[in-house]
Amino acid sequence: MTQATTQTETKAEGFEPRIVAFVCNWCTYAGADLAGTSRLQYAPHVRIVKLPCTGRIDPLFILKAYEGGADAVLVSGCHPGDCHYTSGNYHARRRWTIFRRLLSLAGVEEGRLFFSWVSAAEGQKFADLINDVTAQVKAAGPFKHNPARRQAW
Amino acid sequence: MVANINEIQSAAAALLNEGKVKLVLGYRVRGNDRVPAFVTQADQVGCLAYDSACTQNLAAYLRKGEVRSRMPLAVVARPEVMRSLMLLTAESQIAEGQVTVLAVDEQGFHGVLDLAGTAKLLNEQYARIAPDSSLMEQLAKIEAMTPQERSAFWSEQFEPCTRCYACRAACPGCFCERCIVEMNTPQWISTAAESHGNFAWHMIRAFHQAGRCVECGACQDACPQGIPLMLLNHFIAREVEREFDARNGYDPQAEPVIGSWKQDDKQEYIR
Amino acid sequence: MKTLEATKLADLAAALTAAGYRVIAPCQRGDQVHLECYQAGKTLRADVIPVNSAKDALFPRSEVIGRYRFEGNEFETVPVAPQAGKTVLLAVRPCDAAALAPLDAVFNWDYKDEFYNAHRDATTVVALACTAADDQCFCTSVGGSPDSTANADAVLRPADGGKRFILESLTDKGQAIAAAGQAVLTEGQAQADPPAQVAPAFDSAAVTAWAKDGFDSPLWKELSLACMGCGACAYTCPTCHCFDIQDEATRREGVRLRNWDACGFGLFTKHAGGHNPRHDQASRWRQRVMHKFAYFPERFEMLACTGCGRCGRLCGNGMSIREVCSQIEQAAQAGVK
Amino acid sequence: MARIGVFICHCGENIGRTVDCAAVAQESAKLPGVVVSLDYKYMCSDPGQQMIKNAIAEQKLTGVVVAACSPRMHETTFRRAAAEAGLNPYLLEMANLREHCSWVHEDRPIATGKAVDLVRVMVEKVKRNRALYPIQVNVEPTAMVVGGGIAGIQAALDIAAGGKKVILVEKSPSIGGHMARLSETFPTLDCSQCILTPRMVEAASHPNITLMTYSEVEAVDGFIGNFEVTIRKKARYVDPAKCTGCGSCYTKCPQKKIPSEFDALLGKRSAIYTPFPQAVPNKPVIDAEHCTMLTKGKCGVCKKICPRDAINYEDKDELVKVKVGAIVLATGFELWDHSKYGEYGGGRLVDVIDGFQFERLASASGPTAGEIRRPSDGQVPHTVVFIQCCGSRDEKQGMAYCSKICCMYTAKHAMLYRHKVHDGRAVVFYMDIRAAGKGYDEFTRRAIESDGAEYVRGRVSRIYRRADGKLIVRGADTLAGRPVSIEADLVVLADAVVPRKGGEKLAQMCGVGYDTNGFYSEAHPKLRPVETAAAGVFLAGACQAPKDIPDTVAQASACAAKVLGLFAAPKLEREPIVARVNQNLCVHCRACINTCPYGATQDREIKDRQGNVVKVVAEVNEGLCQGCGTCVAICRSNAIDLDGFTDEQIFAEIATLE
Repeated sequence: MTQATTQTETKAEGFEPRIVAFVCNWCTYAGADLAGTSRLQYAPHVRIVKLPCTGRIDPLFILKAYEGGADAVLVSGCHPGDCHYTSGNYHARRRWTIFRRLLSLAGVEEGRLFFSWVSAAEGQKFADLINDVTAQVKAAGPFKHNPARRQAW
Repeated sequence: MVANINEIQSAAAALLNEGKVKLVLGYRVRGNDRVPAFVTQADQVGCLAYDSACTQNLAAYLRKGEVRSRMPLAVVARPEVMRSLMLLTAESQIAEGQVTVLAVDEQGFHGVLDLAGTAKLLNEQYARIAPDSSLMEQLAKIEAMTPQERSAFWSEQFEPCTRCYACRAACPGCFCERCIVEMNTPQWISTAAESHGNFAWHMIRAFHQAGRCVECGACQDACPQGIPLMLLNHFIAREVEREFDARNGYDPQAEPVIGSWKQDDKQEYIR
Repeated sequence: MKTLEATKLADLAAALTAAGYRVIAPCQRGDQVHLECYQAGKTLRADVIPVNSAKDALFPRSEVIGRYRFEGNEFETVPVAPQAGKTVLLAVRPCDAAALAPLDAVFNWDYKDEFYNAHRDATTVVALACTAADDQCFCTSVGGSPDSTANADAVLRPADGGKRFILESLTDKGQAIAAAGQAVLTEGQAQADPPAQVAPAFDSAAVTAWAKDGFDSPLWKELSLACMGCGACAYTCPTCHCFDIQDEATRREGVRLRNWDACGFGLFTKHAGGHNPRHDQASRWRQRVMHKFAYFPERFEMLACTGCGRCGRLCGNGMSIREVCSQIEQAAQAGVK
Repeated sequence: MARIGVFICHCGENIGRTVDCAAVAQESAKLPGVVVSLDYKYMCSDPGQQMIKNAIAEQKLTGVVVAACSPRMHETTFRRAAAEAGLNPYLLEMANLREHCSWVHEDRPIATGKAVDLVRVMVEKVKRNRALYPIQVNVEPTAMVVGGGIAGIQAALDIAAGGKKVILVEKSPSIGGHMARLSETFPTLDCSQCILTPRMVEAASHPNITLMTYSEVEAVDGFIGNFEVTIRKKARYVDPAKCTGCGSCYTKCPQKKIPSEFDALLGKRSAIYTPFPQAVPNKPVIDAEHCTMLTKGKCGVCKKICPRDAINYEDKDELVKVKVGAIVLATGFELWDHSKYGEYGGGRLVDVIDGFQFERLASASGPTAGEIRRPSDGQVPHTVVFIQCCGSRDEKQGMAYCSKICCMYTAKHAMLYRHKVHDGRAVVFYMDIRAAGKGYDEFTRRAIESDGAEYVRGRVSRIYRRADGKLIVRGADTLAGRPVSIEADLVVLADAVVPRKGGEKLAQMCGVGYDTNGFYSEAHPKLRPVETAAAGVFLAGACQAPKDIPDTVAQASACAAKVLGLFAAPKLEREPIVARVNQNLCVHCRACINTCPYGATQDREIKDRQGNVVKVVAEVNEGLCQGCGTCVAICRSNAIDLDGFTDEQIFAEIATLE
């Protein structure tokens, strides 16, 4: 109990989560650009890996990010119907639907994997999303039970 | 042994005698084991056996060059193996004319079929194969655990994995020329038989079964270390059916489940 | 005579653990028995042949053999010493103990393997004489026996109809075990149970002789038809010792790993340019048999097979080296090349 | 060995204010493989670019990272600079320090730390970039224009004038679109048909233009320069080659009471008909839904009467495939359905009409021959209430946006009414008057000041019909601050401009995006207003957003300029971001072939020297591939990779974030 309390305290104070985001070039990356041009301030913990389309996102990317110790992974692309490549996001969605369930079964807890649609026009949504994800991960603390994490060699 | 084993043997002999196939892939008895039999001469059919202990999925041999070179061939196939043949047809690994089916189940032999006939039989007789109830119970238990407990559970299960890939070798669906785990530029999955590599391997192996696994159980049977792979396979098959209303290995023309889409696929988890 | 009640095998393991040993013992895992590190609460099973061999303790499936660090464009290596703690292989079968001879030989051949030897030196072998065998056992066909004490520092012999074990110490290391386990051992008399009957399966000399000229035999294709090319046999084999060197690194540091590898894999001999001298499963199975029954005897005057039968017992595709060797012997007798 | 140059831009104060650029340059210099790391006030300026070019030459750089603004802004600029210095442009990547860092974070140390991360990720990526070379594709120098309104006609005429072939596809029997239905046009009040019909005729007779009326686009395959379009030519039941347009058939057709779409349902037409007298082509079609010969097999009058035997009741829809190099979408708009407004009668009050209905009433060729007579009883209305913003600027029930043209046409309607009914009273309810445009404000002022339209600022809350037939319009005059109630004979609603129903389908066929309202999305709201996300597909007119005629014509001409630019060279250079199959690894499971939205992954037979098929694999047609990478992620053995976003590059990026 004492230990648990100490952990809560440390995570409240000094925990700076590492969040890896996989985003598509045409919608979410552009939405992030718009957040920038609109000077919307948001939490600085997310690092974006840009792909042409969410369809390009292999589940291996997500595993790799966890393996490297990401506290959370965020995946974001064009809204259904808006895919620059017409259907990449639909393909991606099917993959995610199964893969997230599999990860959940394997012990990746709720709040470590986020999915969203952010269009090029949704700068505010992007900023809100980043803030919300960051706040959730901060509240949850470091991803201690990450089953994919590389153990120290 | 099934009662009408003689009928399997004589059907196999007839196919070989008539030159319709060059090889019959079946099972034989070796002590307490059931092992594959590769029968090329009609006078060898006496070794062919079938009972419920014949769990190996012989459809896996259809990727092996030494076996493919003996096409057209016949396969002794229980319903799950027939489903594998449907998957292999849908994924353009085999075609009508290359494979003849000697259909069996626990009751016995049900005749010689081509792939189209096999599809018909499957959909008429075996449209619903009830999953193992103990599997469902175990899954329910795991799903009731906290994430931490699940994480610990799987790390305990994957721990003895030596990465011998017997699971992959036994699976008819694992027909890649080179498995993703063997790709090394870049090496997504560590080949060291340690926690993270084992986790990634088992996650990706299971995921690559999405929309494809026919739940024959061959991978788990083949695993020397007793890893409960069917828990993952059944889970994925259940989710695929629940989310996309798809059941694997019934339609030789099926579009891949992962690789097709519907506009109204559920997405309540995407904000 | 030191004896141990059959029910107290786990107590012995606990005592040895308390004495600072890493105890590798046959532990219940699900419905299988694995040779793995004993921990309090685990059930030990001396009545079942474990699915895996003991070699993991001496030649781990993955071992760090090198380290390095990055700093900008700078690179430095970090010396790595073998992590070899005091280990006891408790109640391993004579066929597992027998496997130490070929392993010792190959790891001290043209190069003395620092890592293997460190593990080996720190290891004490407490063999368990077999009083039962199954239809895959064939130690007697490859020069072993169910009660062999070869390479063992001590031996546990089932006695009085399996009620207890007799512990015989054969070396100083074995004495140390007896000393460390004193609290759970009893001084007394017991009648050793008769060893298992392992019927000979084939004549290994005939296999070796046939293999000398058998490289190009068409028989390999037929013998290996069922093999699907996994590593289950090699990884459960007590003598198979092939490995692969892999580097894994982050941007800050990296390790060089020695991971098990197996000749059954198609990629095992695949060249970077795409050519594969062992282009089919037949040539890979030939290698497996030849290595154990021809090349190894040629180099070390011993077979690299101890007849444990694991490969046949565990193969998901029905391959068995025991059966293959019998078929080779029959072919040899029939004069088939 | 990689030799990477890193160039940090201050973007004036834009980056420099929150990111310590010098510190980022210093940190970047320590990264493995980085041989030069510099910061500068404006990297995109000439001296900035020169700095990069010099470093490429002097340091023999193998890769460059420019850490500046978004790559969407200046990637092309810097890649061109790299190319000029002899470095393959695809060996340059940008780290987005402005939009993704300095503009969104205020804390200087934090922003600086993140900036270092962003640079490091790109350094690791660029080390693994390969030189790529533009893909050349043939261009079929024929354009297809979808929609035969003024936008489509203008685009087609301009492209044709440029010497290139055009196929103009129109779904109704005649080109002309909405403009043909208007009475007069603002702000000059010249007769709409008088200015439009010559254009229609010109389009029909131009040797470079093929008209395909009564036709719809069924499928679009292919890609820029090489579209293959399937067009459904609907059955006309009249052979246009034989028909002279004499009109005997529709004069004699017994089915005469079909509401005319052209007349906004106020007039009637026959079952065999041309929509309006000046239709182009002036050849009738049979409306299969209403023709008794086609529905019941009884009648056959038109066939008997036709002197040229042009009637063919057996006519069938025909699918025509055409190859075109570019597509102009000019599908126009329709009016929002005001029946959603229960307070305005919910569409049940016949004397509450929309703008098009008023246009037809005012048109000399309309059902009332230009006299303003209300639909219910044909009486001349003495009080007409015009309500602007009906469905526009209404997030709750209607559309959130301003429909742009309603202020102007309502002013025009009020004027036309006052010109025709001199003693009539025209009352206009408005929220604001938006009359930006040449001569527009003067026009609305004229309506108010010279033509006596009464403008009431405020919303109408309710319209109902009194027993005597009067429409009672209740609302508020927000300037006077009092409720108003007007007894009207006719109410004209300025319904919101909305895109054509079903336009999404065409957009999806073409790979064009559309917004939540259904308007087609341009590639960039400011700088690429006529292009779309789908290369080779352009937008003209109100399908993109509400527009008046001059704006529509301007955009249509802009489309023509784009199309002619595309057709100027026989080959087109495309971004080399395409997928590639490693044929040694491919096992031909066909997952990628099923997956590709463009049909770019195809079967490929590998043959030995004797011509025997050794194996079949997947292959990517780089002309068709758009580089989305969906096939790459679907491939279980990663036998496909995507140039520019290879597994190796992405792996390195993720690994760098550890």
